[in-house]
Amino acid sequence: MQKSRSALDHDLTQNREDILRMGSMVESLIHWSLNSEGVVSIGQVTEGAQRGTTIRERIEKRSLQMLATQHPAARDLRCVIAAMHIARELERSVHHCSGIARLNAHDEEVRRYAILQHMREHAMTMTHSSMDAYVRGDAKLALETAARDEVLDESRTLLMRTMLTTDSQPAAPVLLRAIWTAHNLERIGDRVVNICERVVFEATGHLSDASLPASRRWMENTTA
Amino acid sequence: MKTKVRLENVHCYYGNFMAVHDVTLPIYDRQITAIIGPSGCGKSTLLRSINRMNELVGGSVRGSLWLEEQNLYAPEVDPVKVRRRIGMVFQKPNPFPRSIYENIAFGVRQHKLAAKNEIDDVVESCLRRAALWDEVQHKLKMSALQLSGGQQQRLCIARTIALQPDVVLMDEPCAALDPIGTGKIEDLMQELKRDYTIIIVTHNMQQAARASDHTVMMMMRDDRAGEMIEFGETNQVFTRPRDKRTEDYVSGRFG
Amino acid sequence: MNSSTAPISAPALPWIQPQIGIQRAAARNGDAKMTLEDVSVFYGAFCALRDVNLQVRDRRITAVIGPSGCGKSTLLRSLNRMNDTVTGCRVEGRLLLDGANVYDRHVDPVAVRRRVGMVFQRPNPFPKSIYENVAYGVRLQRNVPKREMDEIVERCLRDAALWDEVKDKLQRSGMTLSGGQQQRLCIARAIAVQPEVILMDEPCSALDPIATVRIEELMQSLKRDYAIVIVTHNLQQASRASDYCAMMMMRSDRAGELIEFGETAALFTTPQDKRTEDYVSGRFG
Amino acid sequence: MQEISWNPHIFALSFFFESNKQAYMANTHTPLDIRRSRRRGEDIATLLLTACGVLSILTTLGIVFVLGREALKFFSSPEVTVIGFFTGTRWAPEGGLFGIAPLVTATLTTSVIAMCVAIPIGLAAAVFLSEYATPRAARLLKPALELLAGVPTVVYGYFALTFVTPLLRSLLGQENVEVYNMLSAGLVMGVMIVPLVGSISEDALSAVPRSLREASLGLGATKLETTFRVVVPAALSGIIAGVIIGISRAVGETMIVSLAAGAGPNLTLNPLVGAETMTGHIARISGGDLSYESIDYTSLFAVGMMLFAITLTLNLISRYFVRRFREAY
Repeated sequence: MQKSRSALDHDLTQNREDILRMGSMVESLIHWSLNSEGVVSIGQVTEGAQRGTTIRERIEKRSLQMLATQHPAARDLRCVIAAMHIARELERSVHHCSGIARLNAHDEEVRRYAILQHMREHAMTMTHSSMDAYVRGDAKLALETAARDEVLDESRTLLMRTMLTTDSQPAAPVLLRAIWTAHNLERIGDRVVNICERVVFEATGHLSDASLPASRRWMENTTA
Repeated sequence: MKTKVRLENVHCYYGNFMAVHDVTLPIYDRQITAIIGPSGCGKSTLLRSINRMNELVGGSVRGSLWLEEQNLYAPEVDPVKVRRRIGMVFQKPNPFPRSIYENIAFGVRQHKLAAKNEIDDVVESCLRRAALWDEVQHKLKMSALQLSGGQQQRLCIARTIALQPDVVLMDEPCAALDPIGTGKIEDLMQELKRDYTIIIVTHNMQQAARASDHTVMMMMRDDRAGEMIEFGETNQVFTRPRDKRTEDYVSGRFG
Repeated sequence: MNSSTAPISAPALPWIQPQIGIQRAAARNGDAKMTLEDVSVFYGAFCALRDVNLQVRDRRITAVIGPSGCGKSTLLRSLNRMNDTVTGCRVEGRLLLDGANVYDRHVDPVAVRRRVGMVFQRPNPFPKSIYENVAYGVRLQRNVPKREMDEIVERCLRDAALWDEVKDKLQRSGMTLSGGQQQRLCIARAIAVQPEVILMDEPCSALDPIATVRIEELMQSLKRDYAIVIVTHNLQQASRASDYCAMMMMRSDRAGELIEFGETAALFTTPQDKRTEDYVSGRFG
Repeated sequence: MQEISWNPHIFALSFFFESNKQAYMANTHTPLDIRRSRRRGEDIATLLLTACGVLSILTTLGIVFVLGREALKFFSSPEVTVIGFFTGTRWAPEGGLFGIAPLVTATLTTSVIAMCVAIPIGLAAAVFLSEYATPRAARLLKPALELLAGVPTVVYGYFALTFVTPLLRSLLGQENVEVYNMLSAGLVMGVMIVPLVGSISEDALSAVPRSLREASLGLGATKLETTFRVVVPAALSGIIAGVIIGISRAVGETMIVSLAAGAGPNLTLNPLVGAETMTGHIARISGGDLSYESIDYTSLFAVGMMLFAITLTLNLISRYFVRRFREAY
């Protein structure tokens, strides 16, 4: 008789699986949307974006039912709330990816920028470790992941600066596409930060801006 | 917040058996404090020790309970008077088998709380405050037993507040009621808390979560004595419990 | 998963033959086990329940909710003709169990009650030993050798998730158990006679949350074999433990009526009737 | 009401009430001193109730004391031995024979006969009233049954002597049945006890909660099965208590046996002949002209003591059964 609340547990697990499904989808979409080697099909990315929306809707519907019929409290309640938020953030990331793909599908020039490739790798690992933190309910890892967002911010600034100040300035369309791509990647990073905030919320019940060093320090103290 | 009732290292016994172990707890004035926990964890015992009701069934208390500055268990204290200042509402509605009017007037007369010609006013004001006046004003002479369960329970609350208590104890007041009756009692509690300090024992976690300001979580230890494992603001207890056992209990996962 | 080759809707345990009165029909999961067609219940001249149309599905949990006095219990007790014991009670309309009308003139109410078991609001074990409590219903039907009875008792107590707690004290009085255990004993007793439908009249209202969750989990495991109908005041319980939900309300002439029936998740998230919406969201009158 | 205006005491009180009314209206609390104060009424009541309790105990002790003292006198007189009292087969005070056995057997015989009548009929009536009778039938039947209990025992006695005995004699033969016989007395005594057993058992049966009956019916039991497998066992302790009280009543009954059972100690278990029971003997002898110091007189107390012992034993047995079969529901 240790299996009490199996219906709730079942739904929570389903939610968790859906989030992870979306997480790995975001990861591979980041990969494919800015792939320097292969030619990416916009159709595939768009389809991915649509699937993301579908999954997000599924999670929201399930969460709503859980709230109406299962009356989660304490951590369960936080799990449900967090899942809804995280799904929303992941969905946005998916749409960022489709934006990137649309910008660069026919332009290998932008894709070859090392700094963008670097940002891409970074966004992927951040997404990955935010999912790790989510699965383990690891607030510390979440905070570390959120801290790595700075790299993306700096990379974008660096890209803008180098592109605008260098002698061999690229043509305007390329320039704009590169900047927009960097912007999208940087936004994905922000989404990861938001996800990490929710992971911390789910684990500890405290909600605060994980991107601020002060709150990070405070939370590290409380979660340690 | 002012502390109305203070429990300091309270242990409750029945004979040699310790039913509650070492509870230290402030009950804040004009707030609703809920006591939750599984069956047999000593919730009711603790509640009944506050108005010395447990003495009637051979219970005893070690430690001290204070109503404001008065030690409730001091030798010069009269338990009957304690029960007048700390009223109690029971699980099953238990109106006297008399008219609605008499149910309230009885205690008022008994304790000479009002002159004869004022009892009508007192009955009306108590029924109004128990949100029952509109429903019964034309049938005050009707037997109280003909009321519905929820109405009976509100009558019992009216009867309790007619004695002008400081504190009202409620031992699962909604266990026998349907959601509508329960909702009315909960609304009433929010009204009453403007004037009274309320302590409620409940098995209904949703009720504790939505109706109380503070929550006490109790648990049975291995030696079958109940102990307090968490006390805090209700929001905190239900969304961010500190104790793992509280977390399991409020989220409905029991071993 | 239950193909049409399985002719019996309850598991064919060896100790009881199919009941007299009404023949069992083939059934699949989720099929209508009981069908109510325009059922009205009267106490004397007073109509307590008017024109209820409802399907109780096999191997599903159907919850009946509604405010006090709306006829929930009356409805439940009409399903196994328990209302017959009340003088002046009369049922109109058709109440079909596997297609046969339960209120047909030649149907024996005792036979109906063997097929449609009941668990009551307050745990009411007989003042006998735990063993005898379970054995009681089986003994009513035939003499069972001791060893076989032991097996039945153990199996039913296991099914009711009570065996581990009582296996060492089967000869103790059923009244010595805690409230939750008593209620599970009552469930064990009910399933010992192998009913096809189990009616539960607020089975958890006298229990604490832990015992309540135990009973709810038990219902989930029992629904693999039985159709369950539960009346409850606890909306949380109805929402988390049932598959289908029937919402009842009292009309202005004090007769109860069914105002909404549907899948539980739908009823709690998108109720069709305004009154249902008010009720499940806790906004009453 | 005129006086109120000038009585300063009442005036002060009404002022106090006034302030309290304000308190109700303003929802403020008047502080209440919770220290102990004397409540004379409470004390007097406690004293009175204690006195009543003590009185009943004292009465019992007094009876036992008087019985014991006189019985002791009896046993200490030279004509009597304790062994002879219990083993002797003849009771003839005029002949100095004090064997209690004839009186005891007569008491037992009449009581057994009475219970053979009272238990089945009483139980059946109880079951009928609580389980089967419609409310209307019960309303008619219960008073009738209780009326039976209100008939004076002397009427029963004459009924036995003038109706039952002739009936028995015509049925079983004049030569077989004596004019005074224990069967007639026992049968009528049984009829007398029916309402007692019946109403106590009926109370016990009615006290079995409806939920138990419904539980049984819900398991597919018929009404008869429910009654005899669930309701009666659940009410068993009450029923046994009723039966034991009935037996006590039978053992203690005097009028019927002294009228119908005969007036001579007779060691026999044959119900068709006459014999004298303990109570009948006491009634007959004490009605006569006895000196307080005579051994005949003290012998009555010994018999009384015996009677007391039997009833006490029955009560103890009854308490044991009530506890043993108590099925708390």
